[in-house]
Amino acid sequence: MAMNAQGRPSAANENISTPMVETFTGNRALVIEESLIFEKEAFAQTGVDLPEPEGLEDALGGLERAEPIGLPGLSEPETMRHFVRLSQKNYAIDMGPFPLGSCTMKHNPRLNEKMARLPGFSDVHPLQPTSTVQGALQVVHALAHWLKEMTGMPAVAMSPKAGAHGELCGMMSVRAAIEARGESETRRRVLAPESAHGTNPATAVQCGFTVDHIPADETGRVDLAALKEKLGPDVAAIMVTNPNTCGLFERDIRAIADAVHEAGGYFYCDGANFNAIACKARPGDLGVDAMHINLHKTFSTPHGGGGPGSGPTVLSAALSPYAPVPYVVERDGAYELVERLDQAAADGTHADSFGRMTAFHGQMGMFVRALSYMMSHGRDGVKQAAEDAVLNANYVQTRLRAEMTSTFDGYCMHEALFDDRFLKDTGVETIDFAKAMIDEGYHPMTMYFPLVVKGAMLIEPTESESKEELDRFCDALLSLARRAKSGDASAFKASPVHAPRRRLDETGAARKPVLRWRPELTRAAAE
Amino acid sequence: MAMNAQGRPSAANENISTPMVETFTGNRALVIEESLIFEKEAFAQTGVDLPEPEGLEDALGGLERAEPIGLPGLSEPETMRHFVRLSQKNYAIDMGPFPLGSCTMKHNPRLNEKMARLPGFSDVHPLQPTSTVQGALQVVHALAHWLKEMTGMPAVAMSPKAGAHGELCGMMSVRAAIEARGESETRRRVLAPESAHGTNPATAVQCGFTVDHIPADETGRVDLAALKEKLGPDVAAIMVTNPNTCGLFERDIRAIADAVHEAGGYFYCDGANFNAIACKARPGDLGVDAMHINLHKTFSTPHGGGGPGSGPTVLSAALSPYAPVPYVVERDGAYELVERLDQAAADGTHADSFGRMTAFHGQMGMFVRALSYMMSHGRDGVKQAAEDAVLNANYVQTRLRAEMTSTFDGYCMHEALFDDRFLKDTGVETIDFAKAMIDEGYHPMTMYFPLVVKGAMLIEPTESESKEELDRFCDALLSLARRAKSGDASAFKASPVHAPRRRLDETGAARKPVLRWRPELTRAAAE
Amino acid sequence: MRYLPLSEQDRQKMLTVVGAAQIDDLFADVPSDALDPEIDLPLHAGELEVERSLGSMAARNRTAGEGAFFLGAGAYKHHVPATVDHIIQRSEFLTSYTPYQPEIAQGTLQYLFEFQSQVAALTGMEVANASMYDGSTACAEAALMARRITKKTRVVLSGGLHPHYAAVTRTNSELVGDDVVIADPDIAGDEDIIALIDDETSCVVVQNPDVFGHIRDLQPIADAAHEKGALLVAVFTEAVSLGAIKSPGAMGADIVVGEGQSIGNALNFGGPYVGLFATRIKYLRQAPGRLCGETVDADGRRGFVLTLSTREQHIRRDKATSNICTNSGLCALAFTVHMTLLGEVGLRRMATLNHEKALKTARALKVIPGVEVLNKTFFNEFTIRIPKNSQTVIDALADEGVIAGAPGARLWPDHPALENIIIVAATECTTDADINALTSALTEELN
Amino acid sequence: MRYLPLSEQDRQKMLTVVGAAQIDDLFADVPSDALDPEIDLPLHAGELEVERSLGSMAARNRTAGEGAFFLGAGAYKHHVPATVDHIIQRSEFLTSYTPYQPEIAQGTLQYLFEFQSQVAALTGMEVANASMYDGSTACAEAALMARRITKKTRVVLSGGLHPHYAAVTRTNSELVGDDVVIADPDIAGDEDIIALIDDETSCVVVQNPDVFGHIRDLQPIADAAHEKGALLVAVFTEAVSLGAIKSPGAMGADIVVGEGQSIGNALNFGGPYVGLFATRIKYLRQAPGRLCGETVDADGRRGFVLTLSTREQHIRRDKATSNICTNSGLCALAFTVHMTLLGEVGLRRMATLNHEKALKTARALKVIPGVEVLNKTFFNEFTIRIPKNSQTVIDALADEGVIAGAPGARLWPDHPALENIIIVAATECTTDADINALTSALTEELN
Ligand SMILES: Cc1ncc(COP(=O)(O)O)c(C=O)c1O
Ligand SMILES: Cc1ncc(COP(=O)(O)O)c(C=O)c1O
Repeated sequence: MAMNAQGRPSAANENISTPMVETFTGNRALVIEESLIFEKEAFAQTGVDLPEPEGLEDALGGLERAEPIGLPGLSEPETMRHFVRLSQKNYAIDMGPFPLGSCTMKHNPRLNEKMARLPGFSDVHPLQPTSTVQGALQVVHALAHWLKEMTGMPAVAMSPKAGAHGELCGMMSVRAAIEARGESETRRRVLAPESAHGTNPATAVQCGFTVDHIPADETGRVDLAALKEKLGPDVAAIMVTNPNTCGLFERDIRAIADAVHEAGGYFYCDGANFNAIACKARPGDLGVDAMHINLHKTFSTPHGGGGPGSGPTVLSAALSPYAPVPYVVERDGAYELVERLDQAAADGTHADSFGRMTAFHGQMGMFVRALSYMMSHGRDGVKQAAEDAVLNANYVQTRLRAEMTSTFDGYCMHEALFDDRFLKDTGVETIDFAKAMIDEGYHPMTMYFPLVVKGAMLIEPTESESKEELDRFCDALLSLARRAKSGDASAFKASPVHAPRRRLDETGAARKPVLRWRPELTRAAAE
Repeated sequence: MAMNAQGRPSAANENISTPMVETFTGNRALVIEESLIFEKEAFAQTGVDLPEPEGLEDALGGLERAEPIGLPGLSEPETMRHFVRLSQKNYAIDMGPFPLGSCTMKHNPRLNEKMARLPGFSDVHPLQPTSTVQGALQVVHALAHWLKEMTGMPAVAMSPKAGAHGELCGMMSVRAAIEARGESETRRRVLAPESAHGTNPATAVQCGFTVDHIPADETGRVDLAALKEKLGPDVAAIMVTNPNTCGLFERDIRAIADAVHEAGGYFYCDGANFNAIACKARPGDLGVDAMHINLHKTFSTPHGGGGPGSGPTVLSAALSPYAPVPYVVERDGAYELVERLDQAAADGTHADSFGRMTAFHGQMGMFVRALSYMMSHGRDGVKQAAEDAVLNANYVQTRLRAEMTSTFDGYCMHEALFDDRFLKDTGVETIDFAKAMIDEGYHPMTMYFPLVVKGAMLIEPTESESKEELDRFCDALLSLARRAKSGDASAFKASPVHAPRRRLDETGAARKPVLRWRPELTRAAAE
Repeated sequence: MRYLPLSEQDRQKMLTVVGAAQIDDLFADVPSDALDPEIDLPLHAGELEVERSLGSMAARNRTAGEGAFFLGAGAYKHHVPATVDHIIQRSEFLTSYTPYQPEIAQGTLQYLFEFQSQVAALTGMEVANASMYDGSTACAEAALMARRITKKTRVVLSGGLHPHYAAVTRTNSELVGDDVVIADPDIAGDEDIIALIDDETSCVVVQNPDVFGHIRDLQPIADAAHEKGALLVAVFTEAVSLGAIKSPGAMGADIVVGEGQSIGNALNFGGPYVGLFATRIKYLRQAPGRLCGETVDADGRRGFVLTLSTREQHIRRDKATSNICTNSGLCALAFTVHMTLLGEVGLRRMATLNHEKALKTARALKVIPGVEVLNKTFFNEFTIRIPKNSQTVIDALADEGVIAGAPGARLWPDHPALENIIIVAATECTTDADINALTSALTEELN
Repeated sequence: MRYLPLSEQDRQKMLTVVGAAQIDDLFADVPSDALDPEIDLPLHAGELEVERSLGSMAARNRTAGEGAFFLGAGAYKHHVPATVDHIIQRSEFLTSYTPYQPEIAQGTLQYLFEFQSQVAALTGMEVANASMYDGSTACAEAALMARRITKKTRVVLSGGLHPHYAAVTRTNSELVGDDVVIADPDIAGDEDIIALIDDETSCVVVQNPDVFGHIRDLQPIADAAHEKGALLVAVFTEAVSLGAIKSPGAMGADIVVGEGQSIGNALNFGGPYVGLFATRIKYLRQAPGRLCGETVDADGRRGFVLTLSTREQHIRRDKATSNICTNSGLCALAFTVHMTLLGEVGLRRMATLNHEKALKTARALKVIPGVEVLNKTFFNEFTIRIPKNSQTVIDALADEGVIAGAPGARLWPDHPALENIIIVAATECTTDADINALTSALTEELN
């Protein structure tokens, strides 16, 4: 059965007709319907002007592409309009709160975009002679320095392309370390809480490990005693998110680290929630061996509707020898790029590198943005941001507790976790509540994650929200909660009604997948 | 009584309640309500980080500003959100057709924006030594060359800031020429058709002339015979728009020019509609003495919600001596800027310059954009654009004649003129029809202009619209016309219902003008 | 051609629908011998080609950000936050027309209302309009407005008014038969403009800080003008100065006009800029330009519309207060966004920084042998006298990579007395290195 | 701090509401000795200061657009229309999250559907996913997918596969216990990869054009692979080549992966790029990454959603087909916008221009004494052999302002045989002047 992103079914069977005034065009003033580029009968058009080829004799060896490709082309005005109209069907941070727990949707400064577009950064090739890219290498080196300082870790691998790739980097280092110890056959088990993000178990398996669960205690944290039970000579590592996915700081983090180290395992910390503690506390002081940092969360690079991200991974002294190539080293003012394993071995810093994770040197475009953000904020600003993020989350948690049921008592860190107990017997489910938020002008919070909490609603406002904005947000949610309790379930089931689309049939989408414009038509049209 | 932009009352008295589902926030999903920056209680905030002043002793002579100013400051995320939310309440070319007759709302290429932002153009000061701005002067000179070639006129004044300013430039030249002839006391009358754009008579008066009307014939054009009647030794000039504001080409243009010249007057041609004939016909071949060109219409520089524009004005040999300073001359590869009247006199090209119209040298930012457009299109593209613009207008005119009444028979040029006869006895007025278009996702056409046509609807699609887009547009208008005739007037009176706002009370706005946020509050808040 | 959506097939189909055999049937009214002339211009070109040729022109200009730069005199090099340029490029702002259909133009209308409110607060006046072309044309319009209000025909311009502003105002006022008196420039800053005001005077136009940088107390001038039934038109070319100096409104001005480029807008070699225009409510109906006002919609929700258009050309035609139509909308947006980021706190700090940079520059210059700083008071711009022709020195320094300021010889060609002065401006962008570059180059040049 | 909306008063008020005395009450769970460590990093800075320091770093890099540039080998210098960069900077695209709430993410979802459709058409495959990180990681995922499908554990990599791609694929496949065979690079283009395929082989991975530029007929390899129950994974690093060369789908590939940077994306010193991933419907449920599918909403209107997420980590966790979560969404948008502008007509012409520039470059190089062009066939990239160490020559030419290509010595440090080869790429941006600069500099260097 199809699931929505948060692991809950969403069929559009509640066919409550909209009270909207119909129009001939189907448009609603500024909400304009837009067809697919493939439906515009434009297979003979183009929106670029290129010079006439000279008609030289080719050297394609008789393998030229004869058959039509089936790619529509639109003039520039049509193209602009097509994508502008599409964009207007999206919600975005620049429009309002985007309180997705665990996603850290914070403000994306445009200065970052401007800096990343300096030709000196954007128009540089990764394989240019290093003498011609000293400034680019300087950026990588400077960012690495900021990350190491902020985390208190001795090394950082810059090439991972996103958080999950950073997890891969960290766990590959663990795997390499264990192999170096000759224990690769015996140490196969990785422990992770059930509340972990899906990428954690998926990563462990991709590194050839098996996954076993760490039980949680009633306060939403790792159950230290139970963890110790689970530890043993077959445990390669634990993967713990801190602050964890319930928005809580793992109080026993040092004891956890000690226990794991005692058992001969490594401590992988999922750093997706680093925004809560950046410049407030350093993983390096807490016994962590590896942690990825989502630059697209903590350090303000835009999510871009799903990516690109960047996941530099800091490593402890124990794991740093296994870090991937390439990496940048500075020797009296000059920056060098270490790409070769023999160089690495000689160079010493990452003597037993496990190899290469990606072509080239990582997400340079994101590095520039993150560095621009860090320089702008400085250590004082980053710390203030962490404090404001935590304060905002607690403010929302406190205000919403008036009508909603929060899962754990006490303060939270950067995100506030609620469950669906307050909706009991209302006929309204978490997903209905979330969809009703859409009509009110808000993006829903993360739903049904972490999986350990029934009907979870995980709210992360980040530091980018003003008090005024948070108050409006809380007022709206409290009103919805009251309406739900007043027994107006049908309104929730029908929602959203004001969005460009009402609820979509995800079950149907998965049952008969249509994943591209009908190829037969493409071909026909192209011929 | 207040008038709407096209000279018709628009009171919001038809208080038909919307059938919309109410929300607690007043937002409707992606349509988000936004308060004024002044209402955010942010008089002590700022969204910029500036270094600490050193605290030097000032040299302000005791005139420092002590009292609070009352300017709110918002953090960067709040600022971004504020203006993004506002922007989403606008319609724009990039969203769909903007068929405002006489306004030439065509595609604005982003290449132009990119070029105008090259630091070499945007970060250059108008008073730099000319040796340091040769490239900037080259742009002015190159654009002037394109304009003279396309119009077949010997001279062009580049400094006018918009079309109306160009009219001023042209009529000032006329005034100067007449003074040079010693007739400034006698030649005081300027003739213009009633169909003329308001800027024409306003400009004439600003130049110290009086305005008299040129009668039109039943085909919507200047009545040549009647014009000759009106001509005389007291006539300084005629101001005729060609193609005219009914979207028709003045067939007798040469006869008109001859008649005026015979009478000792000059022929000012309003070039706002030049898009219809650019590279198809040259005003210089038709007897024109002066014509402004709206770069923000014909040459694709963006309207920007009301400006900035640019109105270079081409001049005949008879008027070119009186052109304003400054202007650019090229002497063997080097560009010079003639700013002084004595230089101009010596230089000879504009020996009797009437002086200066503006500080500095005109709308450089617009020059770059227009030149970028011209180079991209080339003479062939500009001509094709004129042909497509005229074809699109005729296509729309032909299709809409099925249900709507077009004012004149035969072909039109770049815009199609309709009137409200097809709405007779329906209870629906031109303005109601236009507002209903808004719900259908379209910006209305120009209404109630030209004034000579009752309930005028002037539709200018421009060459930027695809056939597909025009067909959708026509289908929508034809459906509305049929609905109007079917007697569904109340729906029209109630429209728009889907827009961010319904009809606004313009009458009330003018009766008790509120033109700024309440100052007393500003002051209070600031204190 | 990439900007043209119609395909050849489309054109044929459409010609058939309109019943024309070929396109030129639609151009039948054009004299046939004038149709399709030979035009000696290039054919269309791709983006890459256009970028290369315009790029090469851009590369021939020395940018303000490139090194030591002390040129002001009506346009100023300030830092504009990236947010500003991002917002003004949003399709919904950039590619919309004048907000004549308020139901789908609230974005433009609300920022215009905010712009008017900011300008009114900044100038200390009661109302402001939705912008003019630039400071100089706003100045000319102010003189014409004063004429309409006072029904008098003599315009008195201070010698401290930017010479371009004076020239533009004269051109326009003389057209309607006014006589225009321009006081002699007083570089020492002791101009006695009051003496020139008489009973025929419609207005006296005074810039503050004046073009030489002197800061003036406008109150006495306002009082004198009012006594004679004339209006005081206060002018500024550096909007940032209003963050440090007493507002013209507080010093009795009746109309305040100025250049808004400094806030949110780039130098752009002189344009587009944004003219600020503010006045007192009692004079409102004589004001030129667009006005945005608050109102309600059919559901009673607050909204904004263009209002009092009975003053404007499109309604009142030959009785209009001005012929202006298109104004500087998008530049006004840039102004509003930047000012929203600054707020009072940021503007005041920015002003202080500008003043301090100028103080340091003046301090560094006045010790150079031969250089005389003429100002007792100034904001971020002041005047020096040197023993050589200013244009010659400016050009020489430019070759050394230093843009030293605005030469009197260029701004006042017919005032030999001003031949040897340079107007020097500093802003928050000025660095100590810039100041050193200037002083050493000038020292060099002068001995 | 300009990014933080809370004022000090706000913070105080909010602390009161949450019932905390000071902010650190909220951090009580953090070991107190670890709280608020000394951190040796700079304090916050203004935009101007940040622009200056990052600007000076940028100024230290030689840009591709600056002069003669013939470097490809996995990343290519193409012209990207201004429209592309404008659209991807729209707030609604740039600052939105993964489209998990389809009702307010149709913009992202529809372009992803269009992207998938374009990629499928371009590769000649039945389905494509919503993007991977880049070509190299897509290649590694393809090998893992082949393993899941065939249940075999031997991965055969062509010697013509980009060495970085080979390294990444090996790293990942070996982790799950596969054995990875990499054929020796055959610079002449006569590699017999078929000989390496056996019954244990899960897939054979072949790049076309290969890293040396040779164009290969994949059909025989596909047939041989299928015979042994192995899959053919076809790889490309230059997406533009698909506008000229027979599609991998038409030559029997089972999985097609490649780098999409060439369309719509800048060089960016190596990232972010966009990995393209396409396959046959029958293998769909083993595919990694997000998929966007068509459906209807409650009113029956067409809409799009992320679908088949049961393959993905957030649902299937340790049974997921991959751990990928964030992908290259915005780069995919850039690809889609540029491809929409190009269309088939534009893409084919762009490809022809690229090929012709390469033909001219090869023609000019092969007459240089000591230079040997090794390719019989190529698209926009080919390989030359020179009598000197390639890295040395490349560095020397760089000092002359010419970026001549990718040195074999750098890409294959452990293959002395490849020490003297250079991989030379040309694109539509290459000019005759560039070619002349290259030939004269190289001639110079070689004698
Ligand atoms: C807790 C956690 N871990 C890991 C990830 C994966 O990061 P990415 O999406 O950058 O691969 C995420 C992001 O959703 C996350 O929230
Ligand atoms: C016919 C006509 N003339 C003159 C003008 C004035 O041009 P601008 O708005 O650029 O001052 C316009 C623009 O609306 C116009 O349509």
